[in-house]
Amino acid sequence: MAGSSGTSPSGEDTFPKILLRNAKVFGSRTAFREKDYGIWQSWTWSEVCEEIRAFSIGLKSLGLEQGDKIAIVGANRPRLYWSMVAAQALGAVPVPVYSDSVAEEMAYVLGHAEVKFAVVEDQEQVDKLLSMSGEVPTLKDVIYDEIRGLRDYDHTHLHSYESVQDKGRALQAENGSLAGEWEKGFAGGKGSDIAVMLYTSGTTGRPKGVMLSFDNLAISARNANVFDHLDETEEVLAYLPMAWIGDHVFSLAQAFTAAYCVNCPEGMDTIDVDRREIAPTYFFAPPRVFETLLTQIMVRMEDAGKTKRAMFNYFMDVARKVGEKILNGETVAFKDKLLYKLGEFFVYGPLKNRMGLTRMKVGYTAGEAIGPEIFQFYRSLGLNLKQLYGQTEASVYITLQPDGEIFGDTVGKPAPDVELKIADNGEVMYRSPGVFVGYFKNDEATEKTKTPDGWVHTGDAGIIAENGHLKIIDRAKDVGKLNDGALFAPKYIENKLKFFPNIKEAVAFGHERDMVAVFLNIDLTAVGSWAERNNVNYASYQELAAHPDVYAMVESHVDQVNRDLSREPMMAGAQIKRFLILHKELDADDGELTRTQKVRRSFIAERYDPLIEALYDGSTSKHIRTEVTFEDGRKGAIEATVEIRDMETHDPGKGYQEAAE
Amino acid sequence: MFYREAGQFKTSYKADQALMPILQDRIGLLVILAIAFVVIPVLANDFFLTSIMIPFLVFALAAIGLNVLTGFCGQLSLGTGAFMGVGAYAAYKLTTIFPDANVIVMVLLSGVFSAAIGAVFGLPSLRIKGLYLAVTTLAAQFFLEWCFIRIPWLYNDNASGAIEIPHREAFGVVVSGAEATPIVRYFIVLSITALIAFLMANVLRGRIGRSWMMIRDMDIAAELMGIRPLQTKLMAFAVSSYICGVAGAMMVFFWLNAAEPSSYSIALSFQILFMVILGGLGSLSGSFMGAAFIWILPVFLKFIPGTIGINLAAETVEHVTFMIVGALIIFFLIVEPHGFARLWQIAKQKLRVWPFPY
Amino acid sequence: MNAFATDMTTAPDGSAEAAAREELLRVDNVSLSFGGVKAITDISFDILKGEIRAIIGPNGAGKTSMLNVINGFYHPQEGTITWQGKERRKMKPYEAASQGIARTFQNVALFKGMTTLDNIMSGRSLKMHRNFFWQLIWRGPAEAEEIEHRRKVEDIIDFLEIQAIRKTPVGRLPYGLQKRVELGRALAMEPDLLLLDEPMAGMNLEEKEDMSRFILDVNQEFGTTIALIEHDMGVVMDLSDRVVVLDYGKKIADGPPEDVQADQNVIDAYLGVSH
Amino acid sequence: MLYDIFIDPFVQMYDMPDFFLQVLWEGFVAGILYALIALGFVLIFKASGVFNFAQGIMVVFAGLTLVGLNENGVPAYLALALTIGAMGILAYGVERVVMRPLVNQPDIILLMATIGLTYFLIGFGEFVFGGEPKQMITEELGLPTGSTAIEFGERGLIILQHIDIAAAVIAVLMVAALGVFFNKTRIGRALRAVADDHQAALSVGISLNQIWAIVWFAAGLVALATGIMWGARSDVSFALEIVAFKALPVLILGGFTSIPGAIVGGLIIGFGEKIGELYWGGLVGGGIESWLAYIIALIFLLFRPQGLFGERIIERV
Repeated sequence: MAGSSGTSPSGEDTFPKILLRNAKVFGSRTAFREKDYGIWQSWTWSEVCEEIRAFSIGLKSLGLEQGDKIAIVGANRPRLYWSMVAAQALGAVPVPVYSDSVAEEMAYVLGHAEVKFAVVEDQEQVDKLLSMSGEVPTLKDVIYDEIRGLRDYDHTHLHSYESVQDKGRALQAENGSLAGEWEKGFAGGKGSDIAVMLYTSGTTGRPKGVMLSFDNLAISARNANVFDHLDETEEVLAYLPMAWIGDHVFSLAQAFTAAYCVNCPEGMDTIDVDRREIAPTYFFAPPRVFETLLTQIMVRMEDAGKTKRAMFNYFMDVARKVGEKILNGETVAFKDKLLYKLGEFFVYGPLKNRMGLTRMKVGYTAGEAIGPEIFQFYRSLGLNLKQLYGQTEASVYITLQPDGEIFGDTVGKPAPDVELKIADNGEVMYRSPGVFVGYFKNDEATEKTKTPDGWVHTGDAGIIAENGHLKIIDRAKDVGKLNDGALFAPKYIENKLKFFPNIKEAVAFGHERDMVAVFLNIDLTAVGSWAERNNVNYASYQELAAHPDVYAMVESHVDQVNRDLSREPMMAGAQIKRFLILHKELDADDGELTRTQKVRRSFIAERYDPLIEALYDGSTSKHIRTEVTFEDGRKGAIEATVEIRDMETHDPGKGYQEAAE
Repeated sequence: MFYREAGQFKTSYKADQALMPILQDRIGLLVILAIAFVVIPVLANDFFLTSIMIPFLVFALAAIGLNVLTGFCGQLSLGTGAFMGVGAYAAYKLTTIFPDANVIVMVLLSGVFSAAIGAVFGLPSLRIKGLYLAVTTLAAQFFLEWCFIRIPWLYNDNASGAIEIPHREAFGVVVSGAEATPIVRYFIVLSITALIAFLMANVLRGRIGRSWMMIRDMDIAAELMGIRPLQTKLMAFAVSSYICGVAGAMMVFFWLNAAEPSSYSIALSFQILFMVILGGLGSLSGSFMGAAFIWILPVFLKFIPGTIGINLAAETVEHVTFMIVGALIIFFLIVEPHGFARLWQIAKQKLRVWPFPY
Repeated sequence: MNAFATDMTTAPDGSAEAAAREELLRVDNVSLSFGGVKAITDISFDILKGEIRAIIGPNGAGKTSMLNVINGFYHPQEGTITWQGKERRKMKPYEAASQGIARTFQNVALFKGMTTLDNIMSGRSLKMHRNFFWQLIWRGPAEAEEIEHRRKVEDIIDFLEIQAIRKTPVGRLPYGLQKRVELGRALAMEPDLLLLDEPMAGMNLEEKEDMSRFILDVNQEFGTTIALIEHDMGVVMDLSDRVVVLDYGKKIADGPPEDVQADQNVIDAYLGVSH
Repeated sequence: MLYDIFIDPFVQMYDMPDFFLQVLWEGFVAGILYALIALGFVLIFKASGVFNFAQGIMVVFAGLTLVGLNENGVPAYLALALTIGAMGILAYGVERVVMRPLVNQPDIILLMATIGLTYFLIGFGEFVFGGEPKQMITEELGLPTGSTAIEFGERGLIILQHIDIAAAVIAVLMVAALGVFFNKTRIGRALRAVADDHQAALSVGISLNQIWAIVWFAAGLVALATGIMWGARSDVSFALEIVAFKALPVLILGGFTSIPGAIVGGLIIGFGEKIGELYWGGLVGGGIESWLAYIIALIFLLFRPQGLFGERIIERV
C-alpha cells in the first residue's frame, strides 16, 4: 500500500464522513431506492444520513462499541447497507454474511468473527441465529428488519430495526447535541481503520475473514469512479450477495464516494422486471447472469415467428460484423452504419430495453471467464461491457479493460495505482492501495498470501500479453499435466464447453492421467426448450440428461470443442476423449458448487469417484447412487445408470489447415 | 418495438396507478388529441366533419355508455337506442322550456332524465340475469319508442311527429339549428365526448368501477364481499343511460338537426351494441374503435363502387353493404371475440416484448 | 452462555390460551332444506374468538351449506345464529360482509377479468367511501383514498409473497396461486371471522404447506378467527384448535382434533358405515 | 278514469261477446305464430345454447326465397322444395362458418354472431330478391284462402280466415312432428342428450357438429312454415322482422329450453296483447301492442325468473 495513495483522488477517508459530505453536497439527490410494497421507495442522501444517524445512536445505546463486530445477514436492502455505515460510525466492524449459506457455515463465520450484534432481514435469519447460539457465544443482540412471525418472540435481546431507530431518535430529541457528538465520534476515524470484514468462500478450507480498511475501499472506489467517469447520476442495481466484495464495492464504496443511487430489487423472482424498471447506468454481473440472459433471448427467439426470426438473425449478423467496431469508434462503411441504425431500431434497442440495459454506460463482468461469443454479443449490441479481474483481497480491482481496448481473451490492464507482475511459477501477483490489511485471526494465511513488501499472490496462473493486457489461464494450482506430458488446463476446457448454451456446467479431469475426460451438466432451460420443440418427453432433469438425442447433441458440442482445441498448439494434446452427462444438476446445497456457483472440483471428484473410475476403465455405463439435499433441507437419494461416450480426437495438423483456409 | 420502458419506474402509488403509466402511451394519447383538436379542424372539409367525425364521436360516446353497463357491469342491454332517445327528447323539451339557456348545458342535463329512466328499467336486473335480462331491456326499447310516438307533448305537437332542433347560440356562436357550422358542432361533440370519456376512465379505475367489474365477473362473490347488487347495478344503469342520453341528445342537436322516433329504434340499439362488442367489452378505447369500424366502414363501402368505376343502384349498394357488414361482424367475432381492444392489447403486448414473442 | 439465546427460548406463548376466549359466533339448532331435501339438520356449535375451527365431514355432509348459512347466503328454515352476542335473522350476504365475515370459495371465485392487485383491492370495497362525484374527478380525495388502501393491500401482497404476480390478470395464474390471491382478497376485508372453504383443495404438497403456514400466520399475526372446511385430515389436525364433524347434515362430533379423531362415529362416517 | 280501466272493458266484453270471441281468435292465431317463431329459438337454444337472434329473419328469408323463386318462374311446389334445400344449405353454412369457429364462446358473442347473420341475411335477401314487399303465393301452394263468417248469438258475427285455420292446423302438426322426432328417433334422442349435457353426448359418440346442422335445419323448416303463414296474412318483407321480436317475450314466459313453454307462452302473449290492445289500448292512444308483450313478460319474470317451465335455480358457491 505504501505510498500509492498519493496519486488517488482525495476526499473524506471513511464512509461515515463521506455520508456527511453527501448529505451536505447531494442532500436532495436520491441515494437509495427499494422496490417495496409495489413502488420504488426512495431516500435522499440527507434522509439516509438521518436514518443512519438514528440507527447508529440506537445501536450505541444497545451497547455496540468500537471494535465490536456486527453481522449483516439478508438480501440486499437499504437498511442493511445503512447498518454497515451506522456500525462504522461507532468504530464497529460490519461482517456481511451470505444469507443463504447453510447454518454450519454461517455459524463458523459468525463464531470466528466473534460478532456481538447481528442485523438480519427476517424471521428465517433470526431462527438460524437462534439455532447456532452455541457456536456463537459472543452474540448479544439481534436486530431484524421484518417483524412478520416474530411478534411472539421474547424481545429482551431481539429488536426491530424501527425500535432501535426510534430509540436513537428519542435520545436525539432528549439531547440536542447528540447528533453533533455522534459526528464527532467518527471525525477522528482514520482511513487505515478496518472498515469491513468479508469472508471469502474459498474453494478449499474454511472461509477466511478478509479485513479491509477504509483506505482500501475508498481509494479503490474513487479510482474506479474516475476510470469509468462515474458520478452522482449513476443508477446501480444491488442484487448480488452483500457478503461479496463486488457488491460491497459497487453498492457501497463506489456508491458513497460517487454519491450515486443504489436500487434494491423487490426480490429475486422479480429481478428481471426490476432491472428493466431501473435501467441501471452502471451494471455488474458475473458471466453467469449474462449467459442466462443470452440463453433466455435465444430460447425466446426460437419461439418467434419465421419472419421475425429471420429479421433478428439478419440484424444480429450485421451487429456481429460492425457492432463492435462502431462501439470502439472505428469507421465502417456507410451502408453498414445505416443497417446498424435500422438494426438498432428493430432489434438492438428493443433487446437492450427488454434486458433493462438501455441506459447502461458501462458494465462489467468478472469472477470467471466469459464466453467470447457471449461477450461479443453484448458488445455488438452497443453495450459497453468490459471485463475486469479482481479479488476480495484487492478490494476488487486488479485489472480493468479500458474503453476501446477490449479483447475477449484478456482481462485488461492494471487498474489505476495497481502494480502487476508474474511470479516465476506463472502466478499473477499485484500490489495496490486496495490490498487488504490481513486475514482476521489467521496470520499464517496472511503471510502466505501477502509478502512483507505488499505483493499479493492471486493463486491464478497468467501471462501478460505484448499489449500489456493480462491473460488468465487457470487456477495456478489446477494447471496440470497429462501422463504424456501435455498441458492440461481444466478450466480452459470447461469454459469452452460451457460456452454452448446447452451445457450448463462441466468438470474436466486429466491431471496425471492418460487422457482428458469430463462430467457435463445440461442446461435445463435451453435443452428443455429444445425438447419441447422436438417433442421429446421428459419428466425430470435426470430423464432428459439420459436421453439419446440429448447425448447426440452434446456429443456434437464436445466434438466442436475438440476441433477448437486441436487448433491451439498448447492445448491440442488435451482433447476430450470421454464424457458423460451427470444424472443430477450440480448444486450448492449439496456442496458441489460454492455459493458463488463455482464448481468444487475436489469435492466432486470425491463424491463421484465411481464415475471417474468408469471414465477411465473403458466401461460404457455406470450405475450410481447419490445423496441429495432438497430445497427444504430434507435429504434423499437418486439413482441412475449414466452412459459414457467415447470421442474422436482431431489431428492438430488438420486443425491448422482448416484454420488456415 | 416503440415501447422502450427501461428506466420508467414509479416511486409513488399515484404514478403507479396513473391512467397511462407508460410514457409511450401518454405520448400516443397526446398525438391523438392533437390530431383531433388541431389537425382535423384545420384539414377536414365539411363532409368529413358532418358525415364521419361527428357521428363517429356521437356513437363512440353512446358505445362508452353501453360499455359501462354491458362491458364493465356485465348487464346486457338492448335498449340503448331508447335511452338515447330519452336524452334527445329531454334536451329538446328543455331547450323549448328554457329557450335562453345554454344549449350545451341542456344537452348535458338531458342525460339526467335518461339516467332516471334507465335506473327504473334496471330494476329487474336484481332478479333477472343474462339473456333474460337482455330481452327485458327490449321492453324499455319498445315502450319508450311508443312513448315518443304517442305523447305529442314530447315533440311539441309537431305535425310531422319529429323533433326539429331550434337555432341556438352559445358563447356568441351558433351551436345548433341549421345554421350551426360543422366545425363548431365538431368541437362541441369532440369536447363532450373526450370529457365524458376521461371522467369515466376515472370512475372505472376506482372503487365504483371495481364494484361493477366484481358484479360482472362473479356476482355472488361480489355480494359476499359487501357489494350491494341492486345499488351497484342500478348505478351502472343510471350512469350508462346518462351517457347514452347525452349521446342521443348530441346526435340530434349537433348532427341530424331533426329526429323521428324511428331514429332511436331498436336498429340503433343493435348498432351501438355492435360497436361495443366489436370494439371490445370492458374497454373505453375499444368503444372508439368499434364506433369507427361500424360507422365508417359502411360509409367507405358506399364509395368504393363509384371510385372503381362500377355503377350500382344506391339500393344495391345498400344491400351489399348490409351483407358485408354482417359478414365482417361474424368474421371479427371469430377472429377475436374480445374485440379490437383486445387486438390492440395483443399488438401492444407484442410491441412491448419485441423482438420476443412473449 | 449467551444471553440472546437463553432468553429467546422462553418465548411466551401461553398468554393467548390463558385468557378465556369469548364466543364470536354461535349456531343453534339450525336446519336448512331445499325443496324438501334436508341439507342441514339441527346443528349447533360455536366459534370462539381467535381460534381455528375446522368443519369436516364426508362429501355431501353439508359443510359448504353451513358456511353459506353463516355468511347469509342461505337462510335456514329453523334455528338461530348469534353473531358477536346478537341474534340475527335473515341477513343478506353483503350485510354479513359488512359485519366482518369474509370467506373464500371451494372453487376459486376470483374476479377473472381483474389483476391480482385489483382483486385484492376489491376486498377493500366496504372500507372505501368516496362517492361518485369524487370518483369522477379522481384527483384529490378519491385518489388519496385509493392510495391509502393500496398501501394496505400491498401489505397483504407482501404477506402472501405474491409480489411477482401483482399485475397479472388472475385468470392466467396457476390454481395454487389463485387460491392464495383469494385468501388475500378475503384478508383485505380485515374480517373478524374468516371462512375458508377447502383452502387446499387441488394443491400439491408444497402448496399445501405454504397455505397452512399462511393460515396459521393469519391467525397469529392478525388474530383473525378462522373457520375452515378441509378434506385433508392431516392439515385439519395440524391447524385447528377444535373440530366439528358433520355427516349427512348432522353433527356427529365436536371437540379438539385428537378427541374427534378417536371418536367412533367419526371413524364410521369416514369409513362409510351405513346408518 | 278508474272506471275506464277496471270496469268498462269487462262490460264491453260482456256486451259484445262476438267481438270478444273474434279478439280471442285473433289472439290465438297471433299466438300460434309467435309460438312457431319461439319454437325455432328453442330448438337451437336447447341443442347449442345459442340464442338465435336470426330466427325472425330466417322466417322472412324463407318466405322471401319461396316467393322470389316463384316470381322468377319456378313452379310453386318446386320453389317450396328448393326453399327447403336453401334452408338446408343455410343450416350447413351456419354450422361451418359461424357455430364451429365460435364454439365455447360466451353467450353474448354467439348472440352477436346471430345478429351479424341477421344483417347478412337481410342484405342477401334484398340483394337477390329486391327490397319491395311481396305477396305470398298462398293459392299456388294449395293453401285455403277466403274466410268463413260464423253467426254468433242474435246479431253477432265471427269471421275466420281459412288461412288462419290452416296455420293453426299446421302448427299443431308441426309440434306433433317435432315431438315424435325428439322422442322416437335416434337423432332426436341424441339432440336431447346434447341439450342435457354436452360432455355426456360427446362421450356416447354423437357429433356436435352434425347435431347443430340438424337443429338449424329444423329451425329453418319451422321458419319456412311460419314464413308462409305469416306471409299469407300480410306481405313478405323485412318489415316483418319487428314482429319477430315478439317471439322474445314468448321465450321469456316459456323458458328458453321448453317447447311446451314456447307454445303456451305464445298463446298467452297472443291473447294478452290482442285483448290488451283492443280493450285497454285506446285509453293511452293505442299501439300498445308493440310493448305490452314485454311488460307482461317482465312482470312475469319478476316473480318467476326462470320462466314458466324452467327449473328453479339454486345458486351454489
